[in-house]
Amino acid sequence: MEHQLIRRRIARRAAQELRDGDVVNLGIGIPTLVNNELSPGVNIHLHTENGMMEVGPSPPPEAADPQLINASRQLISELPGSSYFDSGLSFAMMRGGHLDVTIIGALQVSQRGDLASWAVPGKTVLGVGGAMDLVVGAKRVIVATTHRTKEGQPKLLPECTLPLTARGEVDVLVTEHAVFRFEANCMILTEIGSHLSLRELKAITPAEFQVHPQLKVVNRKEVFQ
Amino acid sequence: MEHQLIRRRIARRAAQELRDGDVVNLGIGIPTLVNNELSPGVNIHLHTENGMMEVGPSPPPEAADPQLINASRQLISELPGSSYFDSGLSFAMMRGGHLDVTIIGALQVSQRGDLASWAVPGKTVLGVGGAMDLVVGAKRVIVATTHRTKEGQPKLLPECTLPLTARGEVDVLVTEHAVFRFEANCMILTEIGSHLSLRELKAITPAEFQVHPQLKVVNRKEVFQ
Amino acid sequence: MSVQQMTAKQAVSRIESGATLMVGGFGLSGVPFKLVDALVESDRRDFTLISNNIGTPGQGLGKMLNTGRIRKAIGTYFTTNPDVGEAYQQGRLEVKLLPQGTFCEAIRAGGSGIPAFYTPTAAETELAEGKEVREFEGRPHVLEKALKADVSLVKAHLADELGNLVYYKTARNFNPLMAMASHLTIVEVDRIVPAGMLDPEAIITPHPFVDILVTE
Amino acid sequence: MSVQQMTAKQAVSRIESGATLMVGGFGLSGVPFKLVDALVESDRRDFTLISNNIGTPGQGLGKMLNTGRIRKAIGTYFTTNPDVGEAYQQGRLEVKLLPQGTFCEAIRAGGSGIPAFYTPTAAETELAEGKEVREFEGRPHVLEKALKADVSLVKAHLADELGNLVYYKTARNFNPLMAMASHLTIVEVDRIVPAGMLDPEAIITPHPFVDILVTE
Repeated sequence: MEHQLIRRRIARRAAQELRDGDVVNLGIGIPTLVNNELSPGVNIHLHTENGMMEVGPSPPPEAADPQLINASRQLISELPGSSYFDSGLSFAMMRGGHLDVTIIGALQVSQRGDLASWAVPGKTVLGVGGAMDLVVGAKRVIVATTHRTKEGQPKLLPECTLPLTARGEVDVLVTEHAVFRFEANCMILTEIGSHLSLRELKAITPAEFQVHPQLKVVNRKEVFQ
Repeated sequence: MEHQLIRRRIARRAAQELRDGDVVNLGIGIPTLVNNELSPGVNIHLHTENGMMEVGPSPPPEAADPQLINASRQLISELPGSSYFDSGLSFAMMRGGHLDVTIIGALQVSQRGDLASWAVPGKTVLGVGGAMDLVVGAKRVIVATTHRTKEGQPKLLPECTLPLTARGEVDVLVTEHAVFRFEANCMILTEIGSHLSLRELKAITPAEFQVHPQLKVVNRKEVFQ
Repeated sequence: MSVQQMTAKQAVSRIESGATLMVGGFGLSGVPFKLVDALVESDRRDFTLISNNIGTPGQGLGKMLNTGRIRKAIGTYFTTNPDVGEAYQQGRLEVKLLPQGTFCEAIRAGGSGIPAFYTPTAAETELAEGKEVREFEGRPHVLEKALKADVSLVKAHLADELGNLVYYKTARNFNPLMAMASHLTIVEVDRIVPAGMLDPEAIITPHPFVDILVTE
Repeated sequence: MSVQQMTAKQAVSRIESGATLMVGGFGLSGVPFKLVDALVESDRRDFTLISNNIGTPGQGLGKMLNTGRIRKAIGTYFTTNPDVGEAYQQGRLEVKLLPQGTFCEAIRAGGSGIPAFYTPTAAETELAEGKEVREFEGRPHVLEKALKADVSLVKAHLADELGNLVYYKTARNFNPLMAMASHLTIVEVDRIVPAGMLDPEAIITPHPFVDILVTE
């Protein structure tokens, strides 16, 4: 499926933002794919906000333990060096700035780095979870999202129209078409896929952004694959 | 020594306030003696604010461990069911109302139940420790103190003149001469030693107190011994 | 006070209708199912529930919802049970949503004698509406009040006879926090062991937080 | 970031003069003596020290006091070392006293992204002078600010290679809190074991709080 491939490409590009040894929390959606797309030589420490460090991969069915899950309620496993803690310490770790990176999905991102990721339009909003704490607390916030919604609506906007998760906290934004960085609430294009022109990118990006003087043009097949 | 005997008598009377199963923190001074004066059938759970429940007795010298101490920096031991925790949880336990009783010493107690216990007159005050949290947090605050200072100055006063530990938190006050209870910030004499008259007690007690209609007169030799 | 041991049925009989309840668990991990079932079988109702989520349809706290016991729910993520949305839409259920870190911290505060604290989380968002905001270090922070309850229903793995608790993997989650934050803490455990059998260094909830142990 | 292993001398070379330091320990239990000694042997000075007490004369932090390294001390109980009183009287040492529970909570807050909180402790006493007071549940509460540091010197018992920590009996005290609350956390341990050797349920400080391990 083209859609699945795009999601994987976004995850792989987001994974390239990670450094060896980073303590990382991966949000629901595309971010959960990041762990399978790590660059060679990059080992990360996975945190799950329901109270565990060193999250291991999904176990084989015979070893699955329904009490051992990640924040997406997926079955996980222990690794050497895993630790368990209560949700209070887990969020203290997040809010206190002890996570190096969170990779999180988005409904909308504004040009000043605001994130809207929890309240779906037209639905009663009955869930916020841990996203607000993650985004406020992690040292680096990487948003990994498709450039537009499934319906083709833009997600990168001058202002978010959906309820905010946090204001001005996004550091890096990775889509299937481009990579943006935020500095002093300015959105800067640092990387663009060779499959589209800057003009084409601007046409699908209502957010106003600057173009980095060393803009990288990358072959989507190579880098985003 | 008469002084030591008085301290032990006060500790024994304070111990009679404890109920089987109480979770108790014993302050420095006379309160530390309480654990040796428990009534038969009364087993208490001892908390020390430097992070341990079920504090055991001083170990024999060959088993002493300098890392295992109570808040008075005395060597202690483990019991079955002992647990260790950090100082944060220890004070959360205190301030959050999870201790049944604290027995604490006093420099002064006022007739409305204020306690002054940390700032010694004429000295630079460089230590407060955990007393304020104990007195604010414990469900019952029992003060165990000599009726007057070594120099014969009264300790039970209309108002404390020394810096306060907490205002209006004392529930029971035990001295070598009497027992007082505090209700709605009123000081009530409930027990008096048979070795002195009410008039004699009032003469050494500047604090104004009511006399309980069922005032108990107890033989100091029997009850306070 | 020393802990008491009793059946789930006896334990939940201590809970009154109209009580504020904390119930541990994240998803279906670390939920005290026996206590919840016993409560569903009782005639108690009209609860204010403090729990991260409300189970899934017909499972765990979902049963309490479906039998109309919950008047108000305070939590972070009710999306996993569509029955919650339905009850909310029909006006059968009041919902108060908190960010999960604020939810945890408010419960810890409730158990720790801290009535209120400031957090950067949710500042300048909808969830801060109507709340006091104050700047610290140049950043807006929201004043959040402690959460306390009449009764906590907690799931632990092992208890010793004194009531000291250890938990099991990610089933720990909110349970140790909730064990601190109510007047009556009822703990469902897999097994009770003699005092001295748990490693004193590994006890997560010391017994002064615990009132009742239930195994059955 | 992954933890680094180095000697005490190398570790303290990361500390700059004028830094704010947290140092664990209650009395002489749980003090990172090797780190303190290495710091005394260095040329660093002018520290703001956050520690419950300042050792005893010539022992532990007492050495730092006697060699004139401490400019200001924030803690709860300096009475056990008469040298502190002398330094204070002579104007060589600034002292800020906090109730011990407030001290703990402020450090935990500092490590947890909570800039300030309200506590009933010290309300209507001298130690609340100059602080904001506010009523909650009809009782006055004091607004207390978080404590944070540039560097924490922590004593743990065992670490695994990842930096996960367990402590030893009452030597735990303030150490896990301080491990959370600074930019650089240096931990003196008795021994480093391979990853997987510590019980995941019994790890007190997970490795994201830890930067440097020192054994020597």
